[in-house]
Parts: sequence; C-alpha cells; structure tokens
Amino acid sequence: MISVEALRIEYGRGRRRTLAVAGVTFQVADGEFVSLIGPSGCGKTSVLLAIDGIIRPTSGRITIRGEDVRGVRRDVAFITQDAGLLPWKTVRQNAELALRLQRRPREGVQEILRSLGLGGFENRYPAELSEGMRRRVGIARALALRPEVFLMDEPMANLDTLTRERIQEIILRLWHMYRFTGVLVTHDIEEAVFLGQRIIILSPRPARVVEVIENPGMGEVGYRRSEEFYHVVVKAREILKSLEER
Amino acid sequence: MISVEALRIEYGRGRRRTLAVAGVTFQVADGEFVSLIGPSGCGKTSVLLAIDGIIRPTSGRITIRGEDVRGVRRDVAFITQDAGLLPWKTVRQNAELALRLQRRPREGVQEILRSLGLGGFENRYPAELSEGMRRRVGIARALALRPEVFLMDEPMANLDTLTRERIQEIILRLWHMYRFTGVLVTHDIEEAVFLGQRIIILSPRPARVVEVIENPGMGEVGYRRSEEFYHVVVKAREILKSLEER
Amino acid sequence: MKQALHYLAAATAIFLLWALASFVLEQVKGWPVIPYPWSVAAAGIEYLPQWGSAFASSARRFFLSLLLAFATGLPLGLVVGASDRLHRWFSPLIYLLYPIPPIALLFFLYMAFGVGETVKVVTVSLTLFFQVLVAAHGAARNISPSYILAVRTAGADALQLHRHVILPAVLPEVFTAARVSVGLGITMLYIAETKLGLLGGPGSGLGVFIETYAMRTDLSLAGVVGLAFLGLLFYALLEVLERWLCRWKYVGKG
Amino acid sequence: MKQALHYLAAATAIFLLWALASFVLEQVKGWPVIPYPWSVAAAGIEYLPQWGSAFASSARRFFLSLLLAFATGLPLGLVVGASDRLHRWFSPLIYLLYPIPPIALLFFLYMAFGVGETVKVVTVSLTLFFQVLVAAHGAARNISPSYILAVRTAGADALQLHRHVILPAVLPEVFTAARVSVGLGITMLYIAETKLGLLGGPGSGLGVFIETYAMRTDLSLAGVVGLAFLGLLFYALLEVLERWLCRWKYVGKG
Amino acid sequence: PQPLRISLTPILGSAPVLFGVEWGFFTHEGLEVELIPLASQRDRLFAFQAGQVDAVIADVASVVMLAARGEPLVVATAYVPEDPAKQFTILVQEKYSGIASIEDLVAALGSRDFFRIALPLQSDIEYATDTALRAHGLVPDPRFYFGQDNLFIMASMVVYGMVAAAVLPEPYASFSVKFAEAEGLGLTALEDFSGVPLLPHLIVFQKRYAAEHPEDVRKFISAFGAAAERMNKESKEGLLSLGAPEVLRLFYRGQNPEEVLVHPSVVAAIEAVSVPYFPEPSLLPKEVYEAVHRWALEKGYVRFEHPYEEVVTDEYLK
Ligand SMILES: Nc1ncnc2c1ncn2[C@@H]1O[C@H](COP(=O)(O)OP(=O)(O)OP(=O)(O)O)[C@@H](O)[C@H]1O
Ligand SMILES: Nc1ncnc2c1ncn2[C@@H]1O[C@H](COP(=O)(O)OP(=O)(O)OP(=O)(O)O)[C@@H](O)[C@H]1O
Ligand SMILES: [Mg+2]
Ligand SMILES: [Mg+2]
Repeated sequence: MISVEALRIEYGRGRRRTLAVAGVTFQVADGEFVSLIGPSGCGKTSVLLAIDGIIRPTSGRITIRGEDVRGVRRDVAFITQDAGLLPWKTVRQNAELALRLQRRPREGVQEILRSLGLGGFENRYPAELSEGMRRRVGIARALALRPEVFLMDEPMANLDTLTRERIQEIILRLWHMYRFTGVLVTHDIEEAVFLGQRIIILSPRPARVVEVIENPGMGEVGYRRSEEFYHVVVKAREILKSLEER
Repeated sequence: MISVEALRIEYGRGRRRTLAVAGVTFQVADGEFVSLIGPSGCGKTSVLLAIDGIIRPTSGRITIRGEDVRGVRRDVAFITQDAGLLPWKTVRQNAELALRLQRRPREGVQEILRSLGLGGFENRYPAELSEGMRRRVGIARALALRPEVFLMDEPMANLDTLTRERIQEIILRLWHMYRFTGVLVTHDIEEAVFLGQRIIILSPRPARVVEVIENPGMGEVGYRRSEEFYHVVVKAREILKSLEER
Repeated sequence: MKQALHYLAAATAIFLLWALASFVLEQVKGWPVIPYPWSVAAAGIEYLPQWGSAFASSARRFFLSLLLAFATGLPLGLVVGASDRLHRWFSPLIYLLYPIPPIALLFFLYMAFGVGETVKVVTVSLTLFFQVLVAAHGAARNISPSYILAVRTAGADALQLHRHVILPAVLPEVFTAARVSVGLGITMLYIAETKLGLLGGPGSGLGVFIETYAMRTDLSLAGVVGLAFLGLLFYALLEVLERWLCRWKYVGKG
Repeated sequence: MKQALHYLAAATAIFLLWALASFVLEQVKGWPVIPYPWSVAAAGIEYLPQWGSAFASSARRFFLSLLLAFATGLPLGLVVGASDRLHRWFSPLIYLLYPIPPIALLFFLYMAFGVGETVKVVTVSLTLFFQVLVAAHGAARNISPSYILAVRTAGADALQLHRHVILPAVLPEVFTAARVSVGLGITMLYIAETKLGLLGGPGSGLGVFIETYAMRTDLSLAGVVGLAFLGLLFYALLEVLERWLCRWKYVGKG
Repeated sequence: PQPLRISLTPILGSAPVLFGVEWGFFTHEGLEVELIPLASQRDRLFAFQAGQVDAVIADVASVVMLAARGEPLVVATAYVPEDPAKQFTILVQEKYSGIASIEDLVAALGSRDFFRIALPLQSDIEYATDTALRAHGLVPDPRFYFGQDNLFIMASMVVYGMVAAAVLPEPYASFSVKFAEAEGLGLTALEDFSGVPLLPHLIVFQKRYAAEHPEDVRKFISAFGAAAERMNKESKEGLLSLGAPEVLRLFYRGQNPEEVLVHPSVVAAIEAVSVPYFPEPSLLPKEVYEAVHRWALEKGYVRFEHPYEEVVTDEYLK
C-alpha cells in the first residue's frame, strides 16, 4: 500500500520559495490503480517524484508497504511524459537500462518487448520509431523491473487519439495481468476516468486534494463507450472547470 | 470557395521520392468549416500547405474563389500546431507580424488581443505566457489579417483537456462572428467532430479521401454533450480504427 | 549581482593561489621565481601610463577585429547556412580553408597590408572570422522550421525571413561563439602583436608590453593580467549586449 | 559520397582561384609574388622527405595535444557543467583564466616542462583544453532534464548518470568543438613550433619548415598546404569518429 | 655524467665553443658539451632562468637582466671586438629612406612618425644605440625601435628593404653589406658607436651548476681559451671552411651548405667578413657592467641594483 500523509513540498529558498504541494493525503491499496488529475503546474509531478523518492518532501510522510520512502526503490517503476528514452541507446538497451543500472539480470526483456509488439525492433534507435512505439519502449523499461508499484507521469501526452487509446489499453491489459499498484498523473479527463479506480482531483498550485471520484466501472470491457464512463467524465470536467473559475 | 481537385504531392526525387498525397479531391463552400482527420504522417499538413500556396502540388489543381493558388494569398490565414510564435517578439509584435510582413496597416490588433483575453499582456514575451495564451496569440495573428479563409494545422495539439476545449470554443465563437471558410487539420477525433461541419477522413500515406462524415449538428449550443456528438465520434473512431487495421 | 560576487570570489581564489605558489616556489628555489601579486600590482601602478596605453591600444585593436569579423562572418554564415544549395557548395570550401592558420601566411599578409596596424587587425579578425562564420552557419542550419513556416505562411520574402527569423534566432548561439572567440582572439592578438617583431614601444599593446619587459617578471605579469582583464571586459560587454539584444531569453525565469 | 564530390569541387575552386591570383599578381607587380600551385607542388615533391617528416612530426604533436586536451578538458567540463554548485563557483574561474595566452607565460612553461618536445605539446593542448572545457561545460548544462529524470528514476548513481547520460549527450557538441579546435590548434601548433623551445630542422615540424624556407615562397607555401592538409586530416578523422560514436544521430534520416 | 648544456647565440663570441667542440678541446678535458639551439635571445634567457641550460653565451645586457633574477655567475669575457666604434653598425637603405648619414638618421627619427630602426631589444645593441643617439642630442624613445631579436631575420629585412634601418653586430653587418651589393641592392653602413665602451660577449653559468661542478666550469673555460688560441693561429679560409657549415647546421637548420655556401652573393659576403682576434678569457670590466646596469634600470628592464661583485667572479679563471 502507498500512503501519502500531509505531503508538503516547497521548492527554492528565501524569496524564490515556491510552495508546490500543500498537504496532500491519500492512500492507494495494493493492486489498486488511481489517477491524479489537476490544472497544469499544480504539483502533480512533484507528488509523484516524492513517492518515487527522487525529491524529499518538506514535511509529511510517504510510506510504501509500511516502509518510509528514502530514495528510489527497486520495486517501484516510473514512466515519464516522453518515455525518457535515451536517443543514443537502442530499443533493447533502453529497455534493459533500469535493470542494468540496478545491476540486476537482464533476462525476460526480450519477451516483454515482443509482448508489446516491439519484436524485430530491438536494435533500432528511438529516432527510427514512431511516437507510439517509443512510449511502448518506455513501458517495457518499467515493466522489465517487474515492479509492484507503477508511477506514471502523463505517459500518453502528445499522442493522437487512437495511439493514446491503444497505449491506455495496453496499460490496462498489463494491470489486469500483473495487478501492480498504479498511480497515473494526467491532464486528460477521459484518460483519468479510463484508467483510475479512483480519480483524485487536485487544486491549482499549491496542490490540495479537492475531491476523490469513485469510478468502480473502470476496467470493464467496453467501458469507454458506456453511459457510466460518460457521466464520470462530465462530473470530473465540471469539478475541474469550477476549480479554474475560483 | 476552396476547391481541391486530384491533388497529388510528392517529396524528393529519384530514390528518395515520397508520395505524400495521392489524388485528394474536396470542396469547401464559402463560410463552411470542415475538419480533416487521418493517421499521423498521412499527408494532412501537406494538403494544407498546398492550399496556402507554400508548396506546389505535383499535379492537381487548387482554386480559392475560382482563382488558382500561386503563393501565399492575403486573404488566407494559417495557424500552425504550436502557433509558431517568434520567442524574440512580444505578444503585440507577434500579433502584428503578418500585417507587417504584408506591409498593411496595423490597426485593430489591440482590439483583437483584448477580445481574446490578452489585454495587458501586449508587451510580454511568449516565454512569459501559458501555453493556452500562446495559442490565442497565434489566433490573434491570423485574425489580424481579417482573412476569408482560415487554415488550421492542429492548433490545439499538446494542450490539456480544458484548455483545448476553451480554445475550441473561441474558434467556434470567432467562426460564428466572422463566418470565415475554415479548414481544420487535427488528430483528435472529438475536436474534428466539434469543429467540422463535415469531417473528411484521409487514408494512411499516401493520403486519399476515405470518407466524408456529415456533421450537421456542429456549432449548436451544448453540442459537445449531446447524443449526436457522441455518435459521430464513435463513427469516426470506427472508420479510423478500420483504416489502421488494413 | 550574484554573478559578480562569484567572479569576485574566483578572482580572490586566483589571487590567493598565486600568492601561495609564489611563496612555495620562493621557499623551494630560494629566489622569487613568481613575483607576488602585490608586487605585480605595484609594478603595474608604477608603469601605469605605459600599461594603460598598452591596454587601450590592445583593446582598440581587439574591438576592431571583433567588429570586422562579425560584420563579415555573420551575414555570410547566415546566408550560406540558411540555404540548402549554398550550404552544399560553400561549406566544403569553408572547411577546407578553415584550418589554415593566417599567421602561416603572414608573409603574404605583410605584403598585402604592410607591417603596421592593419596587418594585426586583419590577422586577428581573420581567425575570428572563421569562428563566427562556422558558428553562424551551424546556428542557421538549426533554426526551428516552425518559425520559418510561421513567417512564410504570413507571406514573408527572403529578406524578411532573414530579418525577422534567421538573425534573431541565431543571435544567442552567435553570442556564445563570440564568448569563445574572445579567448581565442586574445591569444591571436598577442601573437599578432609579437610575432613579427616588437613595434612601437611597450605602450603600443599588451603583447609588446609583455615581451619588452620579459625579463622583469613583475611587469610582464602585469601585462598578462592586463590580457585577462581585456578578456573579461569583452565578456562583460558581450553579456550586457546579449542581455539587451536577446532579452526575450531572460524573461519568465524569475 | 556526394559530400566527397563537393569537397573535390571546393578543392578545385581553391586551386583555380590561387592560380588566378598568382597570375594577376605576377602581371601587376612584375614578379611572381605568389608562386603558382604547380610550382608549389613541384617544390614539395622535390623536398618530399623533409616535407613528409615535417608533416609526420607536426601530426604526431597535434594528435598528442588534442588527446591531452580532451582527456583533461572533457571530464572537467562535464563535472563542472553538470553540477549547479560547481558551475556557479568554477565557471567564473574558467572565464577569468581562459583569455590568458599560454605563450605569454613562456618562462613558467619552460620551468615546468623544459625546452624540449613537451613544452610544445603542452602549449598547444593548453589552448585546446580551454576550448574543450568551455564546450563540454556548455553542453553539460544543456542536457534535457528528461534524460536525467529517466535514469534517476531507474536508480542511477552519479557515476552511472555521467556514463549513461551526460557523456553520450554532450558528445555531438564536443565533436563540434573539436572541429572548431582543429583550426585554432593548428595555429597554436605553428606558433609552438616556431616560437618556443628547441630549434629543430625543417623536418621537425611544418612550422619550422615554413619559417626555414620563408625566403623560398614555393617551398614555404608547400608547408602551408601541409598545414591545411593536416587540419583536413583531423577533420576527416573527427567526422569518422563522430559517425561511429554518435551513430544514433544519423539514423532515421534516410 | 650529465653533459654540460650550453645555449649559444649566433654571435662571434660563440665561435670558440663551436670550434672547441669541432676540434675536440672539450672532450680532451673530459667534458661532454651539449649544444642547445633555441629560437631567440629571449628563449635562451628564459631557458637559462628556468634551469633548462647550465650555461649561455650572452651579451652584457642579458647578464645584467639575468643577474636581476636568477643570480647567475658571469665568469669570463669571451670575445672583445678590437674597435669600439666598429662593434656594431647601423645599416640603412639609402634608396628608400634618403638617409646617408647619422645626422639624417637622427633627424628622421625626430620628425617621422613611422621611421624605425630594427634591433634586438633588451640587448647591448639597444644600449649602444641609445647611447649613440643621446650623443647626437636625441632622447631615446622605445617607439624608435622595431624589436626583432633574430639577427638573421633582421639582416634579411634590411637587405630587402622591409625596414629602412637596422643595427647589427659583426659579422652580420659586413656580411649584409656585401651580400646586398652582390645582389644589386644598395645598403649603406653608418658607424657611430665611438662613445660606447667595448661590450664583450660573455660566458654565463648557473650559480648552482658552478657550485656543484666547479671543476667542470674550470675545464670548460680552459678548453674555451685553448680553442680561442688555436683560432687566432688558423687562416681565415681554414676557419670558414670548417665553421660555416657548422654555423648553418646549428643556427640555420635546413639550409643546405652545398647550396647556400656556393651562392655567389653569399660567397662574396663571406669574403668580406673579417675574423677577429680572440683574447684569453678574462673578467668583465666593472665599469662596463655598471654602465649597462644603470641603463637597464632607467629603461625599466631591471628593478633592483645587483652589485658587480655578486655577479662576476674570477674563481674559475685558471
Ligand atoms: N525544480 C524546481 N524548482 C523550483 N520550482 C519548481 C521546480 N519544479 C517544479 N516547480 C514549481 O512547482 C510547481 C509544481 O510543479 P509540477 O511540475 O509538480 O506541476 P505539474 O502539476 O506536474 O505541472 P504540469 O501539468 O505542467 O506537468 C510549479 O509551479 C513549478 O513551477
Ligand atoms: N519536406 C519534406 N521532404 C520529404 N518528405 C516529407 C517532407 N514533408 C513531409 N514529408 C513526408 O510526407 C508525408 C506526409 O507528411 P505530412 O507532414 O503532410 O503528414 P501529416 O499528416 O501532417 O503528419 P502529422 O500527423 O505527423 O502531422 C510523411 O511521410 C513525411 O515523412
Ligand atoms: Mg508534470
Ligand atoms: Mg502535420
């Protein structure tokens, strides 16, 4: 279980001090998938980086399975907005990177690549791939760690509708297979609804939890075209709109 | 009226030859707003650039109000994906740029900026604006030309849901006000449906017209939340999906 | 402001290290191999009129060279870099000529420009010219196509394209190149001032000053410090100029 | 392939322009001010053993200097550039020291490195060192944060960060800097060979070759051509090296 | 054992070292001598100060400046020209400058902004020229001079008219005049160094080297003296045929003796050079040291006074 308690994050010092996150509390149960949505610049990425142990909270407490987070954990994987592929490494090298950095055996990467439809591209460089393939390599890299926790920071940004939906479905499928604990940060309302069992809505900076929408239908077959999906989207949109007008 | 007849566009020569557009024909009536959607890299931008007279078709014919297109016309405005603001010019200088290049009087720009909610930001540089504001500056620049024809190449790309919808609504409002002839290229299905009286669906490269969906409800109040909107989106999605699977 | 502080700190560090080196070497070798910074300062002050006139001459010479190099290299680089055709044909020419050191051709330069002031300025600016040319050329090739599309769709002609897009877009990179050139240019200035022979007395340039007083380490080091100052002066100048000409780069970052 | 053709065309153009200049000057001045390219070639062939040995010595010297400059400047630049704190404190130091031409400190160089081969190599590589340092430093500051985030979230330590991200990310810019340095380095090589240390015969370096035969313009021009070749050789070498080390940059572009 | 590293200047004072090596006087004394060719006077002095050579042959001005820094040890006079007035010569290109006498030269320096005399700065030549100009009522100004410390380049410059005037020592002066004449280029020699004391060439040792190897220093000086004595007995032709290629090899590397030494103008010029008498090594006279030292202080070339006694010693003479 991930537990975030009264998380507060400040950047800079003195006159340059910026309060990014002002007391955010939420829990994610083991095997649960939640999405985090909020206006741009509100502090979403900061929350995620704190959970990953990359930045140290100013105050508050974050635990994963009861242990305090101190630095990057081996059982947590992070996917960034643009997949963060290194252009000077081939697909395979990129997919193996996390394992290599943690000095873990690199087996199984080949299979993960194949299962994501990247078979045959192992020795290509990122520049030779389409955007959608690149995101999949990023997912393969994370998956190679066989993580218990998946943190995703806008992994579908800047993709066209169809590619976006295809990657969303891949993530959903993987979640069904591995039942990892997932936290998805996004600014796309439909995406948040499609991939969140709960949708946590954050306020403009400094981030606070404004509302948590339960979304029990998530993961059902054909959910994207259901009435329920549509209603949750409308509800989330209303809340976000009202936030901006405040 | 814009008329595109058997438009064919090739890039490069010899072994490097790429056929981007292979015979596209469509018309846009005066004051009509159509959207063009298709898989990425299919040739959408090429079609738009040809209409603007920036690239010369390999064969085929393009006329605007009966005149053959030869070079950039004064009554045609073009908005690019990232608004193409010059970072070294202030908001006002950027908005006035097209007028200045065409050596036309620069009056009215101030008012357009104000009507787009950019009053007070005239002397700021693009780097000081939010992404949504930047797009609006791009729109202001196009609008300053008081064009009869508006060509838009993914003007809402890479924006978050709410900002995207807000800009879509601004464009719709402007269209209601000025009744320009509009061609919108997009890869977002909902956007195509929200802003197209007709939705022209192109095949993967080389581009051909696969289907034209009539969308008479476009522009009605609350259209985005109507049943009809939803059905057109589903239909378009089906067609695009089937295209990719072929 | 804060940057100035860091420069001050760096200068102090150099000062201290220098003094330390002087002290250690004096102890080890038994004679003042490197004069102490304060004796260098004292020597400089004692010879202030000469030092000042040397500094001024070198500065003027350097400024002229820099100006000349930019006035010729910048437009040429932009034009060649911005056009694919010109690029294909001219860049091999540039790269073939670039590694030829102008001083190797000194004899011909003397014949063309005499042995006076001109040949020095020409030698320095020839070296800088290629630096600027290569930088402007590279920068012009890397301009984001979206800027070019933006003005082309607005109906810009070639001249307007250069004026509104290419020139402002390359300015930051050109300033970077200029900063790198300052270091190189000062080296070349020194060479130009001394290579042929010492002309015009120690007041006629820092290079001549340094070589004239070669056997008086304190004075000649005062000349070397002068060269460092000269470099710094031009850095500061370029910094100010860039902050003004490229002010759009500095907004929105606090 | 096509590029080679363009280089050939450029070389031909230079050849023709040179011949033209020789002809015009001969007509105007009445004596062969600039020898014709073919007589330069003939002179070079006549003195081939000497010319060849001069070329080889200069090339070895230059290669060593370049190697030395990169071996020291690159890591230092990366480390200083990649850390905000080090950057703030060290970059003023770099910029203060950068404009000081090493040959102005000849006496100290002699003291530290003797009057033999070492001092020449050191002088050249000192100049290049700063170029590499400044370039690596600038490049390291411009690395996309997304690459850094990517490896940090994967649990990379500082060493891994340098190895997997910073070094490969700066390589292209460092290669550009190296190309720029070739021109400067050749100038410095010439100076080092003619202005300092043990005097050698014309076979001991192209600089000495040029100066020895200063009064025989055809031979000394053959030396100048040698310098240009040397520069070009290193250019080509760097090009090949870059295409191999940075091959990811050249994929997907046809 | 380490060889004695000595750097030579291409001046007459170095001749006994060259011939001493050639005739084996040094090896006879059991001394190995390594000749270190360096590009310029400045380089030689730097290398000496930096401890890279053990000895140099230098002029008085150099010794004064070295004394100010590294406490060298001036041991002995190497060579003294016979006639003080003829130890240096002012060469002028009459055709280009219209200068035919020393008075013309003084007038030109005083009135023409661009007119300059090429000479090696910080040297006996500069001292002598300053003194000569002062004798003609002109206050010396550094702007009068074009500093070039490669005597050969300077000679070429004045021969080919790249500078209008130059001051050269023997044998460069005689050589240049004859060479120019043979090439059909006019070059006029003006001599007015009558008020200048005799400026000897000197053998200078590092103080530390002398302290550590006093015997080697004595051996060197005695072999040097022996070589000088033999030179005085040799015919000019014999000296030239042996010395000229050696000089070329050492100072003008890459010039092929078989090509250069048969060139008619060179042959004619070498003819004109007279071989002087080389006296026994002796002490540098105190007045000369002090006169040059005073001048160097005034010029700012040295900063502090260094008494004669600290610099010059007769300890190693015999
Ligand atoms: N390293 C930093 N130093 C100073 N301020 C920062 C830093 N990183 C982020 N901030 C500030 O903290 C606030 C929150 O940033 P964060 O990236 O967490 O927001 P976000 O919700 O992820 O934004 P976006 O939607 O743009 O991705 C922003 O106002 C940002 O300017
Ligand atoms: N200048 C060019 N030279 C060569 N090929 C080009 C050029 N511009 C585009 N192409 C090729 O033509 C095809 C169509 O490009 P175009 O930009 O029109 O597609 P698009 O539908 O706008 O793509 P996207 O969705 O990525 O914006 C692509 O395969 C592209 O690689
Ligand atoms: Mg974010
Ligand atoms: Mg496009």
